[in-house]
Amino acid sequence: MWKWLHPYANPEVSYHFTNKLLPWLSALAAIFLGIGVVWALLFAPADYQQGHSFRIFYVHVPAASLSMGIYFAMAIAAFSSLVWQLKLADASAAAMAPVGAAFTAIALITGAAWGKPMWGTWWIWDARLTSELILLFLYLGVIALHNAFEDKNLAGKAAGILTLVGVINIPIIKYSVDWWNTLHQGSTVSKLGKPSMSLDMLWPFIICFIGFSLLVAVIICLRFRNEILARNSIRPWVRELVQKQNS
Amino acid sequence: MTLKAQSAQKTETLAENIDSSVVKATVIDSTTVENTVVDNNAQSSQQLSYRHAFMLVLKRDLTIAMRHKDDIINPLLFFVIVITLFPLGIGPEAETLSRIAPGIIWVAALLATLLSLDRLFKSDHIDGSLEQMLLSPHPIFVLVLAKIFAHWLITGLPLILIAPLLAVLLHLDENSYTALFLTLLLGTPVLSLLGAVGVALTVGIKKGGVLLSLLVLPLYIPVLIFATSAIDTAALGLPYSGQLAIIAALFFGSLTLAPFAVGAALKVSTN
Amino acid sequence: MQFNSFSDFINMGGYGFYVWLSFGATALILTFLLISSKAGHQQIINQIAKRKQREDKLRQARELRKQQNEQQNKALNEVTE
Amino acid sequence: MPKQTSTPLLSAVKLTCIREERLLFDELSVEINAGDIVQVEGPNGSGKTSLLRILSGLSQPYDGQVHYKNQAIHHCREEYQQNLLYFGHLAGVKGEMTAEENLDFNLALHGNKTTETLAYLAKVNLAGFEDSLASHLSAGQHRRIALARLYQSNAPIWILDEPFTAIDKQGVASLEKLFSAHAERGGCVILTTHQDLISIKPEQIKKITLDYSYDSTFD
Repeated sequence: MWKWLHPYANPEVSYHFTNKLLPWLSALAAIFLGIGVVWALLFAPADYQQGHSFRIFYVHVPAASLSMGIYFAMAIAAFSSLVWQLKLADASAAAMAPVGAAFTAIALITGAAWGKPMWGTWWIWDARLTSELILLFLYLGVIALHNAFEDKNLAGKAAGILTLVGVINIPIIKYSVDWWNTLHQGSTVSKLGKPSMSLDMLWPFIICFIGFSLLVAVIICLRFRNEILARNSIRPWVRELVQKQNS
Repeated sequence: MTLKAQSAQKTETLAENIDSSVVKATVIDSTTVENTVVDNNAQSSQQLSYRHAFMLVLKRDLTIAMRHKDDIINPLLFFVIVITLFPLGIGPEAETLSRIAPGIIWVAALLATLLSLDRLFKSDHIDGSLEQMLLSPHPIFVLVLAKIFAHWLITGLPLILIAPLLAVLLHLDENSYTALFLTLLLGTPVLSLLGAVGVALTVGIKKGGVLLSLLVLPLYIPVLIFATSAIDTAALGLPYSGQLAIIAALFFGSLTLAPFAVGAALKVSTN
Repeated sequence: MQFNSFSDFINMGGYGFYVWLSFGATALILTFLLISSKAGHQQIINQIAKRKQREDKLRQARELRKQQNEQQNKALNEVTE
Repeated sequence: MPKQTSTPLLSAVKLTCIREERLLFDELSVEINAGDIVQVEGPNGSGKTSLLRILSGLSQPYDGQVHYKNQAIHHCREEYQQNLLYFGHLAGVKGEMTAEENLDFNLALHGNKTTETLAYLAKVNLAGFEDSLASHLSAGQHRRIALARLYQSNAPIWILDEPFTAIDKQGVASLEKLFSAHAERGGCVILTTHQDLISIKPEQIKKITLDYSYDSTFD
């Protein structure tokens, strides 16, 4: 049943496959992001309540959902690496962690920048921002654990276990923070929310979202490629490749 | 997988060395003896049930802790000192203190547990007894559970016992004492269980202490939120069974899942 | 087009600072990530190349030592004969 | 149980081990039968300890498998570990417990009887030290406490990493005697040592030589 997967489980094949995929992905990402950002900044209508500050939404929401999505993807990779001993899944999980952390940071920064004009303060212990902050800690934990081991294989396994523990905890943390937030909400705060969007807001949003997702794919591919090389540095094919590159 | 194909072509002297040393079946008269040895052994080991193994490790860990009393006292002292620092930093007004008391007690409990976690596997890892435990014929989760239970008895239980005293210092609302006791009773085992996963992951790392807090503290957040809210709710005279039920759920969830994660992590760390 | 002039566009109806901060920070972080990931490739290749050189040197040294040993042995044998 | 002389007790199948991006051994295959005494040889850092740890199941090889009676050990972990005694670099002796308590725990943990603990301690020259805390004893005495388990163990597979370190001459001799007896009973001993085995005849000893003559590449 898993036989068809076999060629892709070969590091050399995946390396070259990733190399071939990269230009196409990059081009697509550039096109979508270009259109999306220009549309979001120039052509999308201003929100009737939030005015032009609403344009932050086109970055904040994709970043926030991608930061969550990348963690789940990482958990799936960690699971397959631990259960089926797929060494490449390990490499892909290692490639994803910094990307996820970066998007979490973006979600936090844009969230704060959006919050300032809306709430009058840079930081508010809003449920979504708080869970995003905790998610950042989880990411940083995985990355730190990864760096703490010298052996990349062991590092991958340890980080994988932590990722799985984290992924079980994320829904619990999210729920508890939401609950905590409603409990402690003193003054009425206008939440960062999705007002019912009109179509001319929805379209640029979708395109931005696709653009960011493609960019994530591009960066993960770039890092995945590096991880494969680093983990297979003693293989003859890597040695040949290095010689070719350096001559 | 690919390694075989590639390296097979390039097998070198080492492989030849090994081939020459491959030990082929030498028929020995005593093979029958060997079989009986194995059978006997299998039977004698079976007699040691899960419960025996659990009690064995628990007794050992408690014995060690009793002969090393600083390990029990130091985290407790830390807990007390941290809590006395807060009134000094914030001011002695009873109202403010009683407002923040649940949070302070629980945060201090988290930190005290974190401080004591290191001992859970570290010394066993350094002197090699952890390897022996992993190689024993018992399922790892039984041994791990015994160790975590011992850790809770040594650190969590004293914390629960001393907490009311500190609650007095912080002017905790009188209605909240039962809630404080119950949340600590249900919550501190969760701290030990989740913490064990973090320690198991970092036990092989030289400077794992700081890393441990980064790994473990985010996982403690739900316990902190529900425990403090239960105490707050109790102060208002409202029922807090909902929060307690959630902490209980967290306890049972981590009780069933954490030992397996710890086992897997220990295998990685001792690799 | 939602804006009448370029300065309007920069101003974003008074929210310019926040909007440009968000987009700027995002662009900065993502560019940094992209460039560092791309540069990582060459870095790793260089590392591997360096290691290979080191290993080659080690191997040569070992062979040299082997040859010297053999010559010494020969010399010794001749002397004893 | 049918008599299966052809089944090796323990076999390594195409083991590959990579540590710190160095290839220690590649496609190593060994069969170890009942009655064998196997000595793993090689210079420092050649992967002797790694090999023993992989055989015991503590470490996972980069590639390849270890089989116990033709069954991969991760499929029969509990059965394998019932039949295994591993003795590593570290003695696994707790300083807070007495010699007797240490040995008792070690025996009980592996499902052995603990009735004759004192006798075994006497056999490793520790009579009179039963009640001393292990932290008051020397490194050599720690190792002897751990090795005392060998006298009780009825596990057929013994994997011993440098068992003679910090053991005096007399101790070494009696350990060697123990190994021969164990092999004759139908067990097997896999060990590393820097000393030569004296009282065991060379023809009885199978040797595995690890030599990192080629370092980190496959070519």
